[in-house]
Amino acid sequence: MNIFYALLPENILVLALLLFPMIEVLKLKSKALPLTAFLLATVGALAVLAIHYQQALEVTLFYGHYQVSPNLQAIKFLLTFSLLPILLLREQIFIGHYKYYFLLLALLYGSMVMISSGSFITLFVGLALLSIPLFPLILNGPIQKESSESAIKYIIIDSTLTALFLLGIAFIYFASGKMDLTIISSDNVLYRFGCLLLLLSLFIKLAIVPFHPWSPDVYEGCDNRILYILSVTVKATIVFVLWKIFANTANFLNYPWQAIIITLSIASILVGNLSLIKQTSIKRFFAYSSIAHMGYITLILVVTNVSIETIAIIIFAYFAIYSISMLLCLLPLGNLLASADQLSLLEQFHQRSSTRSSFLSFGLLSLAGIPPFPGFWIKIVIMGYLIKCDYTLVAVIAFLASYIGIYPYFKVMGGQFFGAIKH
Amino acid sequence: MSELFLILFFPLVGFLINGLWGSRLQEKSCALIGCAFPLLSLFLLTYKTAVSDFYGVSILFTWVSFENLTIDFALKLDHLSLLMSFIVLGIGSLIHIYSTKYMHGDQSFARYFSYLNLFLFFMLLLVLANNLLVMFIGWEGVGLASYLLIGFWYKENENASSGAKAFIVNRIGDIGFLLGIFILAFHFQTINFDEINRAASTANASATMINLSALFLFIGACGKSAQLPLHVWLPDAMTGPTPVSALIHAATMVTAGIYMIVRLHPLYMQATAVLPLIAVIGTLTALLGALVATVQSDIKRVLAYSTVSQLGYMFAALGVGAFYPAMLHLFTHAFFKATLFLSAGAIIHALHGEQDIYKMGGLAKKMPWNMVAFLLGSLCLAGVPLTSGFISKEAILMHTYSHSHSYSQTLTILLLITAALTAFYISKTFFLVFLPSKNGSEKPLHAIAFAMSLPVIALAILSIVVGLFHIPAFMENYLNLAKSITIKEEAHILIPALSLSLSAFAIAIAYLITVKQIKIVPKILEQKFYFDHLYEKVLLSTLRAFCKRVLATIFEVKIIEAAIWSMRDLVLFSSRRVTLLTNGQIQWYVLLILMALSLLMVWWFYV
Amino acid sequence: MFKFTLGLSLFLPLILLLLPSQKERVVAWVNMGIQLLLLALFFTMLTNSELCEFSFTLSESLGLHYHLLIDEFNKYLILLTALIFPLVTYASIDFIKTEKKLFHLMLALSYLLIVQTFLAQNLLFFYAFWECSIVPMFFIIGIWGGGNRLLATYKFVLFTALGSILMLAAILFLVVANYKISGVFTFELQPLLRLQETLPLSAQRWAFLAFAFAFMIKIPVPPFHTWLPYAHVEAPAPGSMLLAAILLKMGAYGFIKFVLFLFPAVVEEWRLPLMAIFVLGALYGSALAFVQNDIKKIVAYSSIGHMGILMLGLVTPSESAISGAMLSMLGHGLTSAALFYSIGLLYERLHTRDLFHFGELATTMPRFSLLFFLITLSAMAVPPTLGFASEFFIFLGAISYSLKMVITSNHYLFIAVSGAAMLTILLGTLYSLRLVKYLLWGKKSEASLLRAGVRDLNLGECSVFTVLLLFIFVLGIYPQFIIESFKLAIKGLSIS
Amino acid sequence: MLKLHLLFCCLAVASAVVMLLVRHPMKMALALVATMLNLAIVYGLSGAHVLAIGQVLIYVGAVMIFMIYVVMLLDIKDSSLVRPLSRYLFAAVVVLLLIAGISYHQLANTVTTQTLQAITPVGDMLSFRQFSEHFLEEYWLHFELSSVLLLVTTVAAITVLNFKKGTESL
Amino acid sequence: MNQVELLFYGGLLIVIIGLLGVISRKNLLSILMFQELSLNGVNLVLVAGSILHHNYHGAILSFITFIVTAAEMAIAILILLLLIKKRKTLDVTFYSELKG
Repeated sequence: MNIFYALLPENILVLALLLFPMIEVLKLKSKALPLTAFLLATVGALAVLAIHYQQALEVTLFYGHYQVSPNLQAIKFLLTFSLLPILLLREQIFIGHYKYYFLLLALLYGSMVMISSGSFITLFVGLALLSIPLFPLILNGPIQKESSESAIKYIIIDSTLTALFLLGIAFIYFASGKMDLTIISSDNVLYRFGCLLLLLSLFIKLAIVPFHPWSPDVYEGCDNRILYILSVTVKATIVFVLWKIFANTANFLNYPWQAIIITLSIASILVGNLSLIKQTSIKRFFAYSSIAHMGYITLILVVTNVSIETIAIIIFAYFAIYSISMLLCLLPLGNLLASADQLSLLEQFHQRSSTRSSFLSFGLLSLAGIPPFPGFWIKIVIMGYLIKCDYTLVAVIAFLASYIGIYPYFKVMGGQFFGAIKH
Repeated sequence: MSELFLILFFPLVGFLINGLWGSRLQEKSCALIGCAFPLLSLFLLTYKTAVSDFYGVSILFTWVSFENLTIDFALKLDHLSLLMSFIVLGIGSLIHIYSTKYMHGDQSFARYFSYLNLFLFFMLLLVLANNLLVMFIGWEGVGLASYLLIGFWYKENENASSGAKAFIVNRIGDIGFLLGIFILAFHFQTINFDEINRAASTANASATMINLSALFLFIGACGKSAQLPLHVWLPDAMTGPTPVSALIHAATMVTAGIYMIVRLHPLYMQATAVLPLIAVIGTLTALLGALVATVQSDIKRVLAYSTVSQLGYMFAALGVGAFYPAMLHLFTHAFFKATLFLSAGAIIHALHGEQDIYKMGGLAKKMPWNMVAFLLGSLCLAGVPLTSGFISKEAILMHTYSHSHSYSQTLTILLLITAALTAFYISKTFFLVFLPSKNGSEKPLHAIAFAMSLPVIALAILSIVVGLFHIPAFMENYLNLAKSITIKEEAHILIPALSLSLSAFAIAIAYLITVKQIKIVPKILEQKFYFDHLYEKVLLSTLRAFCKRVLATIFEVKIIEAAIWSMRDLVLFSSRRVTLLTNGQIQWYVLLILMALSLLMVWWFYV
Repeated sequence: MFKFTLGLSLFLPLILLLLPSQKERVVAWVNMGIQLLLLALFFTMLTNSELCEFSFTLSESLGLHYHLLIDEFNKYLILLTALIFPLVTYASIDFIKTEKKLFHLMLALSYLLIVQTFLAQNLLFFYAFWECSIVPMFFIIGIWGGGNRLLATYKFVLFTALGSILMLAAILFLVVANYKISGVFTFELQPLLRLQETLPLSAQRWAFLAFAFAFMIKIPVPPFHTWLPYAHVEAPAPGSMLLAAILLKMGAYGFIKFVLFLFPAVVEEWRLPLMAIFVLGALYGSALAFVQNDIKKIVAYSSIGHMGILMLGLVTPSESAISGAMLSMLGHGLTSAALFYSIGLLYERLHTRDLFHFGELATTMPRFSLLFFLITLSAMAVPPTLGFASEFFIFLGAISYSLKMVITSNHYLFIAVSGAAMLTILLGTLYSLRLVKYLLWGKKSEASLLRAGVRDLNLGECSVFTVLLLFIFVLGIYPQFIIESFKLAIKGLSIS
Repeated sequence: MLKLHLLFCCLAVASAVVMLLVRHPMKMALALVATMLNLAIVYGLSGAHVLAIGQVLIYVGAVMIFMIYVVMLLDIKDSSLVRPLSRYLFAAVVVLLLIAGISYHQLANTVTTQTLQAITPVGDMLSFRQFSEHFLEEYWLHFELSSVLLLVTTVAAITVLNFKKGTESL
Repeated sequence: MNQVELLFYGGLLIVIIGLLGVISRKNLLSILMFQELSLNGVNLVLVAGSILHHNYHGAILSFITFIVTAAEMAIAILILLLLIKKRKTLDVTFYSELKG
């Protein structure tokens, strides 16, 4: 019975997944049913997760393929909890229809599976479960021409990603014969090959610099809520997976790994902030800012002289704050972006509705990392730990790169009050 | 001791009353208040000196106290400052009475009297100061008051600019003064006069420090008393009302420099390197002042340049260490120069503002009293025997002659020449103004009120009286300043003889010239030795050009702004390059992934 | 008492937020009333001189203590802020026409942030409030500014942000170095002070550079000053009053607290270049002020000149120089606030800032010209004013220090530097007199827009001037009681 | 035994190359079917019968049929078919040759050393009974997960199908 | 050159051909086909691993890959159908409006 109990949150979601098609089958017409069902399922899952966390349930099931531990439950809690507020966005496209909630649940389920995966196989299936629901969600963006283009782009990138991910797993399996996440050691060339491919495929999903071009196009095409999901839930899961794979193999991160991760993340902060300046579309603006933010958090993977739990807490805090800032930015916009997606829409936004524009400016300021807002404190913590394992130069470069970002955030925020958002 | 502060603050009260409510009171009451307060402090001063000698230091409050230096706001009254305050208050009150009539009808009458009272307050502060800082506060305050008074009729632009010029040149001097104060404060850990004098004479004071501080204080004195390099502001200061020139640019303010050096004469006795410099500059200024005065056409400019040359005399005396003769000359000069200025004022007032001496003439009969006063003043200035000017000038010449230094002989010769020149130009002016001549204007003269001629006459009498009844001897032991020169015997006969003959010869030539109407004006003198040109065209315009072109444009825009804009362009350029990475082609993205993969592999395996 | 005042300043923006936005006058008067109350509270608190301290630990592991302390250095700066802000609010009542409530909100916000920056003893909170004080200023210049205000705001934000980012890196570096040595991860200033002995000099140099760079931008020391003229010309009158009077002092205050205390060895080692930079900056600023035609630019460049001299005072290790610098912080604050207020008044009446469009103000606006002349006196450092007192002490300290250097190690450069510094007095006189000449005296130039109907100052405006002038002259005549309180603070700097 | 393996592997690679060269999508689809069948035979030869059947049923049976169905819908004049090669071809060839070269150079010695010492007859380890026994005994969670995946795919397919711009009738 | 080595290099080669095909072809359908091909290549490597280490993980993973690829291809082809209906073309260069 304890398997069922250990997997209770996932099982609740599966139950909901099964029940949702019944709405179509039984042709139930009530509008509110899908939303209430979705909320029931998620709240139930959250409650169970909280209970697990309370009991500090620690168990590995299925011969190590599936782990459950307080940390992981807390992370799942964060992911589901950060998903709920986005539903407030009342956009007219496919709102209230059971398929939309079904796909959200599937996405959630996929991320839970990935989080608590013990072996590469569960990881692979979780990744599939995470990406497949996203295809139709992206397809149903505001402008049909753009969203179909971004959907096809997302699919092609995603299938190459699964190919590389599988190749990585194949190489590791070929070298070690075991599918366990924890047995990686870098003495053998095959391991290095496999880990390189694994790391890169996950970086593609995180849109770290050399692999980032797909994300602005996809963000531009898709709907506001999907933009939030793509940038917060999906990326949080991926970062936690990266943390699971690469953080606990302490000896693993010797010279070349740290250098690669540092260069890529610094490059992504730089590119993210640089390309913010010339942006005219709001969604692309958020895409590049999420690239820059991923750059920050990947830096934490390099910190070795600190216990793994602290890194998990930092990542947890980072994504909590990042989701709050994104919510502060997206909720005030509401259905403003339904039709056009130009930054110029924001001019004189303050005159139109002062409360919403102040929330938007709080969000932007915390994204930019201006002190009293949360975005700043988490950056300090990351940079502090970086300097603690004496990557001082890296921290300084990261600061300078984030400095470049201040101008675009201030420009957009100021634009609401001053009028013309020009360079 | 509190009466001393009372004396000091009466003019300030006058300034405040006139300044704040002056525009509401009508003219008569303003004049009353303006004159009352200086007279009040004058009576209080005389009453106190007569009743009980209340000499000594009185401290109001400590201005600042660091651990090695405490400066307090203190006043000190001794023979020297008593004498100076008598000059200041005496001549001041007379001029106040004079200007009640002179400024009659001017619509900012109250403002004029408030400025005058402010000037008296600062001058008293300067004179009664116990330490260099209080003196410096008076020093700057006097400069400020002169700026306000010179630029009093601010409607015309050049009045304001000449006021500004005076204040700027004074500030240059004041910077030197400040440096002197700092050096003294550093070396002697105090800036009170008597402590400095006592410490200077002790052995451990380092000669370089004394010389340096003496030099810088002298620069300050030059600025204030219009010596050679910094004398340009005095002639331009004539744009102010004439009583102002009389009070400030003849009697009181310009003498501040000499008073300061006499106050610190033990220090200067030690500063052996600086004294010759003072003497040389003094003589040169005297010579230059006299030369330029000869060619001036405006009566006030003539008197201004004569003040410059007389001050040169006093500095020459100080240079050779004859402190007492300098003070004596200062004392006498104050009176007769005030008379000359006031009578000149009366003349200008009478001729409805006409200031060019070549256009005046034949005033002897029309203004007899004025003529007498002007005559007496010019006699003193020329150094005719048994006038006070003669006594003080002779004293200075005798001291410079018997000063045991190689250059002192040449100095005496130069000073004698200047004495001759002084006699020449003052007599020329006298003859031109008062002797009947055809180009005099026939317009009816403006009536001279009694209140204007009374001070003129009083000052004339004073300037004669001061020289006669052995007042100089009484003053010598009263001030008991340090004496370092013993007069050579032959000087007693040689010097008076020489100066008398030269001045008589000069007066004769002057008479000849006025009769023949010969008007020769050498170019260099015309241009006042190109000093004005030097300051205006050369220094100021180059500074402005330098700042405008070099600093403002090249440095500010070209270098700093360009650097910032280039950084901005770099950022924008790189941001364009970066956004080009996403060119929409899905195959380009996959290619990018593979390229990154290959690069990382190369880095991984081969680096 | 201390907690109550801090609490009140904390809730000021909130109170304003709740007020209805139509009734602007109510908002203005409430804002001003509370600020006056705060001024009174601060004044009473500071005079009875019990050490006010308030600390609240946010997170022990990260060493984040919200620690506020009034010490000798920020005591008078707090008073200056408390004095200037009611005047700024009063000025803003008639200068700001649009969005009044938002402006008062911004003022209250910047009041809160500036007071917290001065009080913060914890390096991180200091940095946080330092960086956040940019935001209200960004809005003040941006929304109510003049012509190309956008360029000005962004230049201002980017310049100060760049400096503070480097400072943040230096703070983190110091804290972690302290953590490595003493095992305690804390942002508090006191433990970091002990760091001077242990940290190797090369590391100290880098940290010093980062800190000094950040403060030099804020003070505007010339190579990094180009944001100031833009910000001042474009800012509305209350905004530039606030900017000149208080924000520049934050840079100087930061320099004392975090550079002189943290890196005395490096300051000792690089004393000459630092003095040279500051003096050159002062000369550069005053020289440029001499050739500007826009009166606001003149005053802006003049404040660069004054701040350069102030910094010279800070760097020389003599007691008189440092107390002179502290005095000149107050002096310059008061004078520049008054100057910008007067320029604001002129701009509001004549809508021009070109120097040659004025003339003959003495007759048309006699009260204004009298007060304006008195203020320029203090700017020119004429004796009875505070400007003179502070510059006198600074130069006294500078000259006596350089003379000491000449005697002890016959190092002649110091004399050259402090001698050159004296020239700023001359330049100061030049540009102030030029300003006064074209504004007050002279005939109404034909280009002048001076219509007959220019009204002179009313009672309120005069009272603003009189308050400022009162402080300038009283402190100028009797600076002793301020210098007394600096005595023991300067002992902390352990200088001769 | 080895020679058969070699034969069918080369056939698979050959048909992959043919896929690259051929122009018309129908020919490409058929070449793909050929490679998949060859791979199925290789699986069969090496004993993984389940995989061979899976390959044939799932890949060739389901996916390829669907693809061929779409190929029929393509109109021949479509620009992507007239000039099929994209402009990144040359760059792609260079990069992939580089990757192949590096991986071969690095992997050559490690792979051979590893395979040499582990040559044991496969036996019926991967036969039907053994494989399914193990699959359902150790991996039944993944079996369930893939069933959930298929459910999600069907619903996703339905959402894509009745995709009409902005209407509720999803 | 034994059986496992052959499968391993064969698989790798097929993957590389697949990736090459993805980039070189302009037609979306051919891109999908080549991705399909690369996934098959990976399966081959997995089977080689499973044979080498004599355990089932590789084989089971390749079996699950069948399912996942089938799922993905299903949706991908459906979207292709949609594109054909809406945009009448499958040329990749036409699907590049979103840029910058």
